[in-house]
Amino acid sequence: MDLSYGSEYDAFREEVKSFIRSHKHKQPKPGDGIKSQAMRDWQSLLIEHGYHSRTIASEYGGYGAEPDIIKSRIIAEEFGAERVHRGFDGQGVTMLTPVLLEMGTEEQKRAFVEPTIKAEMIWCQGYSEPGAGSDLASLTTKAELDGDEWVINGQKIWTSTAHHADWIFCLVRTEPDAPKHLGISFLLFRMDTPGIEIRPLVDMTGDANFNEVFFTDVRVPKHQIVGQRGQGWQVANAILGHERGSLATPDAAMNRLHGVKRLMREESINGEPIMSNPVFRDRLMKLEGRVLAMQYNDMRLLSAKINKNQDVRLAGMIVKLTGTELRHEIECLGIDVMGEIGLSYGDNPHLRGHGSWQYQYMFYLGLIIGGGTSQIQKNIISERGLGMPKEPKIPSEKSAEKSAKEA
Amino acid sequence: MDLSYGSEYDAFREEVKSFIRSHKHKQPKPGDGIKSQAMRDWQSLLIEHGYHSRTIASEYGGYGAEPDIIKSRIIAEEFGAERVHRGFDGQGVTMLTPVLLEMGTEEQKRAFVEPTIKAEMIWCQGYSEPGAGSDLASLTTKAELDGDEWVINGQKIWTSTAHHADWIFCLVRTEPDAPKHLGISFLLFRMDTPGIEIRPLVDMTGDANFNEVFFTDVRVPKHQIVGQRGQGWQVANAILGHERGSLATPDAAMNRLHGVKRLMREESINGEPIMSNPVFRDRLMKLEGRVLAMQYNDMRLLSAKINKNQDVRLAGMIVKLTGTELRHEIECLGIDVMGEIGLSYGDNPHLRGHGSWQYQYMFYLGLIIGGGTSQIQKNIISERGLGMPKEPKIPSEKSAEKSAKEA
Amino acid sequence: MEFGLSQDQLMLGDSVRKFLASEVPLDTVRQLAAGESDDSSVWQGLADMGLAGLIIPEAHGGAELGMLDAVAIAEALGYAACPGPFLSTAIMSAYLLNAAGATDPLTRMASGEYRVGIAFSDVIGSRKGQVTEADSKLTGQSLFALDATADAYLIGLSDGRVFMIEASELTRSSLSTIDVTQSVCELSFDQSPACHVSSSSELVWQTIHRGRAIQAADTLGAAQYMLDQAVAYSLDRKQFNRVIGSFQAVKHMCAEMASQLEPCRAFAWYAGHAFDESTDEAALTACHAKAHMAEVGQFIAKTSTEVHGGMGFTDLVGLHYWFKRIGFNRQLLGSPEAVRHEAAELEGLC
Amino acid sequence: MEFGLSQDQLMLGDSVRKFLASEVPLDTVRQLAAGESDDSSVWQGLADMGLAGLIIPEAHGGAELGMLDAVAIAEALGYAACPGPFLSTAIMSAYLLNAAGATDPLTRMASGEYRVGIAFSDVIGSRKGQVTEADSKLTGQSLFALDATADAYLIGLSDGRVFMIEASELTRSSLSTIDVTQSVCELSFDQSPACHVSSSSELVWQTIHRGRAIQAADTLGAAQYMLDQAVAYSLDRKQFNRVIGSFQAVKHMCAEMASQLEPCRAFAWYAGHAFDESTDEAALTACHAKAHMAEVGQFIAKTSTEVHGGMGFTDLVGLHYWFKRIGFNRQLLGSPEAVRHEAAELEGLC
Repeated sequence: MDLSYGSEYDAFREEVKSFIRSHKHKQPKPGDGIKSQAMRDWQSLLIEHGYHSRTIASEYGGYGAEPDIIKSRIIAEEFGAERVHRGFDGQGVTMLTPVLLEMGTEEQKRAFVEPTIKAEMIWCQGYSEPGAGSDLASLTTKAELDGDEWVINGQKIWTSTAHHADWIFCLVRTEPDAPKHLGISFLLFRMDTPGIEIRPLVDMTGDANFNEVFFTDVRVPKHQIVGQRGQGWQVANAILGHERGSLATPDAAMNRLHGVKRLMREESINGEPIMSNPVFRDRLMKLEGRVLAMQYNDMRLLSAKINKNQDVRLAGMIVKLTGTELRHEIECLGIDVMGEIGLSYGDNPHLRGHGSWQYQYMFYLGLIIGGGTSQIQKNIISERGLGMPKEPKIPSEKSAEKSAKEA
Repeated sequence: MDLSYGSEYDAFREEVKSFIRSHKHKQPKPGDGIKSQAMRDWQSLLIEHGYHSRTIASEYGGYGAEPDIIKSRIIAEEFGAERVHRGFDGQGVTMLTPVLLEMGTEEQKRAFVEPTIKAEMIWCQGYSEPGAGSDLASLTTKAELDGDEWVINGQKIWTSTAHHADWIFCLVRTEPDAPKHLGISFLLFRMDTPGIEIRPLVDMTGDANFNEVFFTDVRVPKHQIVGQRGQGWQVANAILGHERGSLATPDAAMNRLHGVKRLMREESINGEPIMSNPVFRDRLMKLEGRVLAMQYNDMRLLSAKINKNQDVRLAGMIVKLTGTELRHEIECLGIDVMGEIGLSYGDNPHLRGHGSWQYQYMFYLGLIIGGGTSQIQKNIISERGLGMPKEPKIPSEKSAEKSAKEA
Repeated sequence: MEFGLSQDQLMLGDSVRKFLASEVPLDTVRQLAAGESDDSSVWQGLADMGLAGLIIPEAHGGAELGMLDAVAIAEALGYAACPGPFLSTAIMSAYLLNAAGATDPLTRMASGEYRVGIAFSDVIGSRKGQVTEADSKLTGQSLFALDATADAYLIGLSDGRVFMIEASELTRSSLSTIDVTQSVCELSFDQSPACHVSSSSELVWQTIHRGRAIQAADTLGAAQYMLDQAVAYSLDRKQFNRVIGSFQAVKHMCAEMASQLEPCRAFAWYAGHAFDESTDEAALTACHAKAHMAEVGQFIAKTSTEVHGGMGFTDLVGLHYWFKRIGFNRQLLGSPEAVRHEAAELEGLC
Repeated sequence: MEFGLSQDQLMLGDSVRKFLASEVPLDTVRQLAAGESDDSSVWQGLADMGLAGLIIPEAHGGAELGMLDAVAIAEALGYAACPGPFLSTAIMSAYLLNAAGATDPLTRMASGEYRVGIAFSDVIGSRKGQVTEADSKLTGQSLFALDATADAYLIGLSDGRVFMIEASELTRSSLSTIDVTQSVCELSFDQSPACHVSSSSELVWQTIHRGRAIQAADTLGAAQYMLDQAVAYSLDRKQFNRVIGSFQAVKHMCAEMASQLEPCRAFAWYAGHAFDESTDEAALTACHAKAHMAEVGQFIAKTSTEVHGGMGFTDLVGLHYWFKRIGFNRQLLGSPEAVRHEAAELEGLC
């Protein structure tokens, strides 16, 4: 057990600190949108110093460093400690770029990676459909080849930032007769292509964090495909792995737990601070124990990235399920300790923490559901983590009909 | 809403009270076994006054009264209030007698009912097998007809009171080629028949509350069957309904909860009674709310027996699941409030309540499992209570082989 | 012996449910949420059915019914997430005013034209500066008063006295909460003339406990709606070539909801009945019913949303209005922890 | 940066696991349960492997290893439900005696021939008459002392002083608990001559917190055993023509167990490490680890038993010895509620 990063990294940490000190006045301000010049300038500055897109080759616009998990961690720690903007992190950066680098053509890499990481080209993701959520492979949005163009018809849902996006990376069914996982392709196209309609999707928080996107005879050049026809499922799954881990970090959970502690110290009822209520304090301590377990689990996961002999498959697999549920319960405690004030929302002047408690309570319920519901997570943990059998296959209606016809 | 039983029952209640006052000195003492003369005398006395086997026809040894749920309830209330022995209640009385009266031949009724209810003939139940628990219909103990006798081979498990029993009512497979629910028969035979071996089954409480029973070429007269060959499943299911409700009565749960309250008042730590600990008190109150819900639910169930228009299907279906889990948690609180003293067991002189807390904590875990595990209960509630689909059928290996052969 | 709702009560509940199904659809709630309307026309409709005067004596134009009737109605209102001041005007204020002999406003309350809100925070647990009284003039602030558009308010002081004050005599600002169907506001008084109604601490608590029993029933109805919707959605929605309601995980989620919820029905009924019979344990039962239903409701609100998957998170099916109503009932008039503490006090355990 | 067990620690854990698998089978526990043997031969075997002297300095014949090593071993001991005074003699007494400079008994303790039990109930929370001291003579009773067959005991007084007393100088009676693998007893003193060891309240609490970290690791191991058994049983047992492990309900029960348990592994490691590094939060971490693991352990003990169906309830598979070991660890050296309260105190929250 050695929790230090080693003296060779001390110099690097100093370098990061020094950068932050001298440059943090240039970071985007709260109001600056993802398309503002301030955001783009900051993004370029970060890449230039190796604090963003650090390991992406310089020929594609990145910094071109060797992967070093500890350096990445140090960057995250220092930016986090100083609450300095980490740079633009949209789905184009986190999800599309890795896949392009792995499976894109040289032409695609050159065309898309640099503008994407520099926040000059904003992407949205077109995966989920109203009828294909947990069962993503059942998607029905279809693309038919008509000469040199794909003609796309169908609907996507849960498309965040669709209204800001310049481009979309999108799963569509191109081989209707193939088995369902093998009939999907991965297309890239502009969001201003005729035939695309965006409808904001208001959720329980009252915000439109997501959109529905409708495609009617949307025509897309044939070559804007990543991988081969029918390979879209593998391409998408390579990216999905990237998404799930980041939904519930234990450090954020601990920050929120400290927020509950502050609330309990500051709020009083009948002149007594809530912290003096042993029932709430016991709930707080229970949650703290659970957050600590997740924090040490997270250190173990980090360690396994550096020390290749450590097996953390199960430890990684449970993070999304456990982390989102835990976070939901922390937000719940924050509400409960406030009593009726905990109900405040919107423009209520008695809001604590800008209304974040109720908002996060709902938003984390959304995260429990999104990115693989808790039920899907439990399937994965039991099957891939514990070696238990898959759900027995129920014959699809189509194949049932087919075999009925053949019989 | 009318919670009184009506004035016409006041006289009946007085009658019961008066019986108890004048006869309770005759009840069996704690040491008296189920085969003691004291037990048999008490049993006969109860039947004679209509406080046991009340609605069983007098020609079969019962009291011969019309069914009256309120009178039954009054009897239960008064005996319960005075903590007077309710009479022998073995599986022969509660499970076999109703089925004999419904499905037995006249000869069987005359032969078995009277000695059974008078505790002169003790029964045990032979249903479960090591390979057939939740899936009872998969039982493999077989009975083959050899002349005028069934020849039984196989094994039963969870057979309580097997070592005291004179007779067994037993499910055996008599039609090996029939579909599994249709190949079972319901046999009655003496426990001293050659070829029967009883092995006590020690459980986690340390007691042998159950037994394993092994059959090797046990020969049983052909006519000792209830119902027709292959009808055993229906016969057994008629009885199973009787068993499940009685596992978790809310009144018993409330008694135990009051026991926890006494413990919390009497036990102290560092000179402070446990009751002054707000965390335990909150848990106590939470459980009390849940017990109250079950008590009022129980009143609703009673009411529906009297008032035929009330629909309580779901309210009845959830009792076993909810009641056993609740009871397990009450016992757990009893242990927790005692700290280390809560660990006491066996001959430990610091036992509280004769060690009942740990014992019941384990025993109720057994009941959560027994009589239909919580998983089976949830299947039933969702399917029969909420109208959700049954688990899709997985072809049995046998039939899979069969269709493979046919193909 | 008959435990349950009478034929009349069943019919009353049914007629309210039918009215709400046709007259208070989800769109009503959405309009409220969008600030495009208030709850006045819904309330007038309910008043026309006799709900505003439900427990008001016939002599004052009411139906003179009891708390069990009110419970049956509250369940129906919760099931529809129906807006309006049933809890504050029709139950709490009507009960208190009548019991205190301040019967003047009752007739107008029964007709639905006059709404009397409830500001009892100082009694239940005060946050900051309490309301003070001198010469029948109130000064201070009252937070989270029930009904943001009432014509008058009953103000509960920390010593248990109750004053009534016209809305015109105070400064009022509406407070946004998660639940748009139940309005609350902040009241400010500055030497505001008020009318003494009662000095009985017992009476104000009796009023609060009645309110809690009604909240329990309201949450029961809202939770039943969410369970019904979860089952229906699971039988409609397909994934992996099956309706999701055929997956054991989803079935068991629904079974767990039903197992927790079903006994609450009898509990809520008894809580209402206990007031009608003035049984000793009426207050205790109301505390337990409120706290227990809050916990069960929270579980069902979350679980039903999960069964709905992403749809449950969106506004498309509107499920979240019920989620929030359950959350609102949980915190108002005493959180579960606070109410359980009161229950323990009522039992003499602390 | 490396978070986890070192190569040496992994090998140590493995060798203990192998030893236990071959030398301490379930039969050993059954014999203990039947009163047919005591834990002395098992303990000698563990001592021969160096476990009795694990944290004792080399100068006194020990291995001079740390708390993280001890955690790795405790996990293995819990996994096997292994009897013996590892917690009391090898960890708590060895640590306290060495830290207090009372090093005389250490060599004999390291060899396994001398066992020093722990009687700290008066420190953690006294039940009745506390032990009093006058002129180095003890009078009173100590309940639930760890190790019913120790050669001597460390007695913690409510003021934090610690005395050591030979078993021959006191009256001892063994106390039955649910867990046959960890023995406890009641000690009675009547002017019994004892030896002053320490007056440092800080030291006695440091000892208790170390014990708690070890208990957490022990429960981790026991719970891991129960999870492993549940998965294995579910893949073997058939009902309705399927292994029960193919039912989603059973799969999800196992997934929930794994989800709660897996992070506890890193937690237990860190709890050991925090003592080795003497970090400020070592005591707090130990409290949290003990309380959290007690809750997770209880969930797994129940759920694994349920997955086993009736078999889990019987003695046939012996699963209940682990169920009870987890229950024992929950209550001894502070219940979860008590330990969480201490954690809040350590953080200055109350």
